[in-house]
Amino acid sequence: MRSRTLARIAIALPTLLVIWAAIFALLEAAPGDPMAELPATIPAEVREAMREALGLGQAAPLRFALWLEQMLLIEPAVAIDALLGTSLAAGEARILSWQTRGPVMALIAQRLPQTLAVMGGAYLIGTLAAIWLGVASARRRRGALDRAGAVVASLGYALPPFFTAAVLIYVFGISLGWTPTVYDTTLDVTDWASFGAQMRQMILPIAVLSLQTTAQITRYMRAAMLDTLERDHIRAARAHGLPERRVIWHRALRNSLVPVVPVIALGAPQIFAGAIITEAIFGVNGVGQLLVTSLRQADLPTVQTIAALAALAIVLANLASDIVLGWIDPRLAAPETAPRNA
Amino acid sequence: EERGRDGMVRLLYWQAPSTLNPYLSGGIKDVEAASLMLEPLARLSPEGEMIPWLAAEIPSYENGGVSEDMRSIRWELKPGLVWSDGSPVTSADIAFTHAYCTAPGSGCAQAAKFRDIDRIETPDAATAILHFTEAKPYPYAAFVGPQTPILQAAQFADCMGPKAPGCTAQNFAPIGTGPFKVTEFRPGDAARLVANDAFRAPGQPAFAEVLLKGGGDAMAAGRAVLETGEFDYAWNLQLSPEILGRMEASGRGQVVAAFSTLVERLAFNLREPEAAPSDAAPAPNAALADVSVRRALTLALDRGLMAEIGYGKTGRVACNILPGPPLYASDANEGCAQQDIEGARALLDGSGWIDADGDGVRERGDTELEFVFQTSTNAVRQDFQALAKEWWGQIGAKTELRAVDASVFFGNDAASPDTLQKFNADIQMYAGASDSPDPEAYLSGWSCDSAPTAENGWSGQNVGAWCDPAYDALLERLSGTAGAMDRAALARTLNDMLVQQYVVVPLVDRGRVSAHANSLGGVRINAWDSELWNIAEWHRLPE
Amino acid sequence: MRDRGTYAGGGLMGAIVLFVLAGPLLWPLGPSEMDLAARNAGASLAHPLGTDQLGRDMLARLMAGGRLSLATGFAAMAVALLVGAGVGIAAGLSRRLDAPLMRLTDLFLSLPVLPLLLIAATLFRAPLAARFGAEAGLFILVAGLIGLTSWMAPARILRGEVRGLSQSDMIRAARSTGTRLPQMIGRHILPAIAGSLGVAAALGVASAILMESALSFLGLGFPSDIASWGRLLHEGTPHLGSHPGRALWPGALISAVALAATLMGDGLRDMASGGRRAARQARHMV
Amino acid sequence: MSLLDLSDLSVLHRGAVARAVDGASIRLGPGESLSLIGASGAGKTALVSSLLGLLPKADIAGRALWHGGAGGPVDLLSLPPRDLRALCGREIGMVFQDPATALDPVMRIGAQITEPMRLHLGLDARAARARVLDLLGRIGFPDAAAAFDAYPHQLSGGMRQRASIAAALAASPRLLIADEPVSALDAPLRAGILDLLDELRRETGMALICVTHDMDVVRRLGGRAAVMEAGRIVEEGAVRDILDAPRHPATRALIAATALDTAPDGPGKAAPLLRIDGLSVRYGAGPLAVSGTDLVLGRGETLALVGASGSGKSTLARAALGLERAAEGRVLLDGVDMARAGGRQMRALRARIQMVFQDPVTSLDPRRSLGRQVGDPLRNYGRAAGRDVIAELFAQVGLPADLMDRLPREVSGGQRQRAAIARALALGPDILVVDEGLSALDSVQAAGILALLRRLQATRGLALLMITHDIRVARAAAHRIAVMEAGRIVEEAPTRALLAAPSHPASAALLGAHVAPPERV
Ligand SMILES: Nc1ncnc2c1ncn2[C@@H]1O[C@H](COP(=O)(O)OP(=O)(O)OP(=O)(O)O)[C@@H](O)[C@H]1O
Ligand SMILES: Nc1ncnc2c1ncn2[C@@H]1O[C@H](COP(=O)(O)OP(=O)(O)OP(=O)(O)O)[C@@H](O)[C@H]1O
Ligand SMILES: [Mg+2]
Ligand SMILES: [Mg+2]
Repeated sequence: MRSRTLARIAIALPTLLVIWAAIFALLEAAPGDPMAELPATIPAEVREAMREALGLGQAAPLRFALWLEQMLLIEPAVAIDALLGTSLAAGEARILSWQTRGPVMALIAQRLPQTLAVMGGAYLIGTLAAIWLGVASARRRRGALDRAGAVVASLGYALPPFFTAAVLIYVFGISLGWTPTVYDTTLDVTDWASFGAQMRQMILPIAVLSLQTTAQITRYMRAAMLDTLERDHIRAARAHGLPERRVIWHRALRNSLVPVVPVIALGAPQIFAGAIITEAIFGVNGVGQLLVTSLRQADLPTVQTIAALAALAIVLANLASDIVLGWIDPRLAAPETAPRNA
Repeated sequence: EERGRDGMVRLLYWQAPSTLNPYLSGGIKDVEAASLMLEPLARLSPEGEMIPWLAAEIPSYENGGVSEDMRSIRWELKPGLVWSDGSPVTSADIAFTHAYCTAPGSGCAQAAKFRDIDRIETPDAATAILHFTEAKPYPYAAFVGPQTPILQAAQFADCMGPKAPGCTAQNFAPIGTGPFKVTEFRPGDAARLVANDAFRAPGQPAFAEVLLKGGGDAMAAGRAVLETGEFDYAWNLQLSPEILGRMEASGRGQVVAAFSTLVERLAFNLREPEAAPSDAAPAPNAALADVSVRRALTLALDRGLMAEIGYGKTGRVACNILPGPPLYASDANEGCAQQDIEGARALLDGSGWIDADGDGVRERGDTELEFVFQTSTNAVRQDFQALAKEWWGQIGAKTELRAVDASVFFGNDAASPDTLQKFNADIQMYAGASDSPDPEAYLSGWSCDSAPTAENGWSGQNVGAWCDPAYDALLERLSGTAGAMDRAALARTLNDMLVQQYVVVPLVDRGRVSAHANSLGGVRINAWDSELWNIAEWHRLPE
Repeated sequence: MRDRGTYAGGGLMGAIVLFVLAGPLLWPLGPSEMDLAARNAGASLAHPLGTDQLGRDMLARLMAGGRLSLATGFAAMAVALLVGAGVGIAAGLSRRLDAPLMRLTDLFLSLPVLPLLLIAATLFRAPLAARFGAEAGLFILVAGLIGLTSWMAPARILRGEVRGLSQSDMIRAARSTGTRLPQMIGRHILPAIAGSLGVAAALGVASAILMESALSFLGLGFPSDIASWGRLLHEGTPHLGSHPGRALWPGALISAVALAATLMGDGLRDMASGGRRAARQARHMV
Repeated sequence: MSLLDLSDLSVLHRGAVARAVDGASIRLGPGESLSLIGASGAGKTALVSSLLGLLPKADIAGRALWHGGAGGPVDLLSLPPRDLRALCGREIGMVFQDPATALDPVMRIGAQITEPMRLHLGLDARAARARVLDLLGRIGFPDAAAAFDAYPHQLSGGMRQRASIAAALAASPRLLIADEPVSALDAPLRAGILDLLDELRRETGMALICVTHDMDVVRRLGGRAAVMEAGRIVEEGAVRDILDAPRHPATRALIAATALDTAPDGPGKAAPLLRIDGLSVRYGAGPLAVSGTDLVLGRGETLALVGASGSGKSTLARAALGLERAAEGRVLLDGVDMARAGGRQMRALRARIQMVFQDPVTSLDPRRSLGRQVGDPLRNYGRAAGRDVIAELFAQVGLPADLMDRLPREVSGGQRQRAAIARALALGPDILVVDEGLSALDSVQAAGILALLRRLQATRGLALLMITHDIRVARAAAHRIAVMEAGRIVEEAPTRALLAAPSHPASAALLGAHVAPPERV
């Protein structure tokens, strides 16, 4: 088991490199120009000089190699320096954003807290709610709750965040005035009042995001739960006198998490990568918002770095999902037993 | 009155500044944010007139500040100026700023403004003489306006050339002479500033703190000022007039607009068929070569309605491609707001464009009046597209609409077929402006050699590839003419050539639109300079 | 009795399809006819759902947009599900293909969507238009692009389920009786994963409808004068305060499609799990 | 004083035409044992399942008074689910007919057994573990700790059945309902478990209702017996009376069929059809489940593979079909190496060797009707699979044609078993591997199937590899017997020779436990 996990991690690393290279190639090939935002009156030769200064004169493979070195060696060294006060990375060139000309990692570090708070909170709430709702709908199949769940889920995944956010802002931000409409990233939580302010500004984006999360996961949960509840071992567990709560939340839940874990893992990287539209609407300047603005301005180093970290999160999440799946259902972790000619 | 008496002012720049050094970014948002700290020698007033700022007065021929041969200009600093760290501002800082921006490898975004400066002479601490490499009839490019403020030599001395971008600490907190100084800057997110104790005007600024917040979108920004009152000032509210009107109606704030030269326009693709960007891209419709077709298409537009639908009070019908400053605006094209469908039809009938085959589309010979009309994706532009399609349909021309993502359309990526410069369509719509009150640079964008071609890497502003030697000759004259009146006359003639030959169709003169809370006093929105140009005078109004 | 949900889903879907297909035959106004005098009008006899900022009738636009949205929604969902289920099943059944396919999935999940779409559109727009004609080419492009960017979730979800199945006696028994791969999938695997498949399909339709509008904002979707529901919703959202109908109607329609698809997906699952069929059969025999 | 008072119980499955149980009445006292016997599909499972509310979709009528509780008698059939649940496991334990599906696939065996025990007896984790380990040992797991930590799929069929029994016994119920509890077990284990049940009955006063079709088991359990036919209890009385003087024709048929005649002599030196050379199979990193076995099966020959539970019989069979990857060795079918055969060749080979899996429930697709599944092999090879063809296959194994449209979970255990056999026969294979194929069948059915196989052998030269724990079946059917122990074939000889003089202790143990005269109570 452990060696298999290690083997997976070993294969994840080259995968990641390939993905990073693919992202780089993609960004290279995509249309876009870091100078596009500049006034049209800036003459071509000035633009050219600015491009040179960004390092765009070098060949693409060379730039990728440089980025890779910075990503794998220099940035970790900088992080270690920051933590331990060493000076491993002194004087080394870090990955610099083309927009801000500052280190990309510093930008990401600035953005991560709000993304983690909002996305993480929303994802946690959304997932838990989804599991509860999915299980409850499956138990009382075709009951009122199941029907209501179907409607809520349909609304949740049919209504895009830009719409739900607008409605919530309109109702709670403008009409009732209960919540701020712009997220204040400079707010420091120091006392109860500022804590309250923080909660108030988080609640709407979290509501929007968790509605989406819930909508998507709950249906999978319900379907899986329905399948499980029809199985004989659930019948057996009941015959052994386990209380229904335990049968459902322990025996059946674990069995039905198999198809749901990948769904949860699919969305989890957003906790780090941010939810682009929701962040934009509420002005939660998280990683997602950084990614969009960087994309809009063709700030390739920033985009590449965020995409690379997101890829890392995705690969890790999927790895975790595989490991968790193997742990939930040992048959999935079982080594090769199927012969050829399958 | 006491400095900092009014507490905090909250500004919402939904496109958040990503650096505070305007030399490393030409983006307006960055330039505006930097103008809280960094100041130039002279600014432009909301009317487009130069006003001395750090300079004691505006140098001119009359006062001898500009030399007879137009090859040098002499600036005198106001006496007693100090940086926010207390050290004096000297002419060395001016010379340094020039050196900083022209140092090779820095990628200075404002290099064009310094281009013709040969050297800067600093006879004394208050005087800087700019010597040009050639005669400059309009010598006010450098150090005028928010793009080229003065940097503190002491702070940026180690940031020359290739080292410029890496000087994060400096770029994110430049020391300036302006009313505020930075305490915290999070690029792309927020900046906090406090009043500059060393600011030269007593009792200014009225605010002790500035919160400059970014993020969200124009809608959220408008809402936060006009509807919920969370912020005092919101910048660049490109929203539909109904929405702005509705927001304003909630009574917390007001929408303000200012006009300069930003004109939404149509360009016709006049490229020769063989000069199409690539084999795959079809050649533009040859019908456009007929000026009467261009004119008919123009007549069919109801520009008044367009301005009203798209911009409301923040836009006005543009009959000139150069609508300002007032002296430069031609009055030869009045009445363009009037739609004339009948006239357009008659014009087409008269020049042989008729619908012979009865398919509802006029043609002459093999050429059908069928056009591909492209622009960037943007709600207003799509509405304009729909309107034009409708009206052109009424005069017997068929239109296929295309919208391209703005970052691609304006991206000028040589590899993409969908850029403004490649002009892979027959008609396109975009906005352009002169970034200086002097229109020479702007108007030279229609010279023959500024047509984008494969050879010049698809750069140049003459996207329609219109070419008229007479226009080029006039431009030549403009570049040798000094004196505002003469220059203005020439500029008007050039403008009229463009408009009357229907090379471009100016549609709407777009204002800069912002909003401020009713409690915020002293705001004078300025489209020629930074909107924050007079923030030192802003103050809280009593309830 | 137990089929009420499925019937309700089918009925709802039928009503929506009828609305978008037959509606335009009955309603005199076209989706791009402008009534510039009646811009931003509220509900009236002439315009029961009001008009937009150019005076176009909202009802007509909803009907016309619905055709586009439904067609793309279903086509794109089908593409995504076909690719996703294909990859998921292949990875679940074959140990050898599992790792490469899942890494490919990771790759696609990791690629930033926006540049990917921009490139794909630049590469394929012209060839597709040349091959299938402008409109069909665009349709294929849009459905393909949406499919291309949304097959990964079904793939990963189904793979886990199939992997579990592939270890079962049931599949062993099927294999030993000479069941070929296509039959294996059709008879045993698809019915077993019908639950997740139904959910993925329902989700897929709704998200494809929304995604189409996102594409058109990038200039990659259909031209702006054809308004899909997603686009109408997007355009209407800022007017929530003054003309809520402009956003609520398209929003309600998209949600209704999603709900109908969800209910039908539930029915699909029931059918696959066999309970209903057998029961009916038994009743027939009485 | 009675413990359970069942009167006039009827069960009608949803959608079914006939009642599965039709007016059954039973009375049971503490410490008493009741064997429920009857033909496959007679309604035995339906009867016992209805008691614990396990048939939520069926119409159930009648009364089942339970006197075990402190507060007077309660009617199990009308008890609120919550109260019924409290009774289940603690007072009434249940062993399911299909042990494979009754175990939670994602939980370790130990945890599954411990959970209800801790719940009902309020034990702490350590005490519960000790108790379960003890129970597992008593129930015949030599390595109880390994079994405790195993997942169901890692166990052999017999092991799973025993784990199920352990789970039912965990909380020391006052009544144990066991549906075919020992059908998959070899003789020594079976004896051990019956002893254990006896012991519990005597020590704790546990009452027992045991569904079985094995008359030896009935005799061994003693007490009373009830015979079911078509949902009715047709005869009831002391075991001795029933077995020795059956009155009802159904009873007589069941008992008569147990006396299987012995196998004819082998076909002599037939050409080897299936040849297994030095085959080894390993699961993951575990020990070899099958190690270096050689086996030859000739045309028209029947080879019985016997061996203790978990000795590797099923594994060997699956490997013979190419369903398990061989770590070493080869399987030659008609001289062709299965592992090397190309796709087309492999398909052709597959049609020639078919298998009846040990567990009919898991080997049938729960979502496909029996008729379709029996027809699937034919469809796979492009042969006609109309309803008439399938009806014929059904008839061959004694299944009524109206079960064609039922799903596997809608028929009885024996009916599922027969459907699985029909499926394996559909292609008319040359070799049939039957893994405990008769264990779920009553004696009449089993005899019928045996007769069928023998007929096929005679007419078509079918070669049979029968895996069984029932020496009588081996004796009745096989020309040769191979004995497996711990993954190896330890002895192989013609049936008569081996039965007369087993040379390996393992064989002797298997035989011995059986040959010993059944204890009479
Ligand atoms: N869910 C169901 N729906 C319809 N009929 C069913 C269902 N379950 C069982 N039956 C039928 O009810 C009858 C009794 O089934 P039951 O399982 O009680 O038989 P059994 O006596 O246990 O037989 P076996 O010894 O084969 O297990 C059978 O004819 C069977 O086909
Ligand atoms: N999937 C598996 N993973 C790990 N171990 C397994 C697996 N399947 C079987 N085993 C182990 O392999 C050994 C042989 O199992 P097998 O099923 O072949 O036994 P068997 O002889 O058929 O027993 P029974 O008569 O009880 O069915 C057992 O110890 C069992 O625990
Ligand atoms: Mg039974
Ligand atoms: Mg076995």
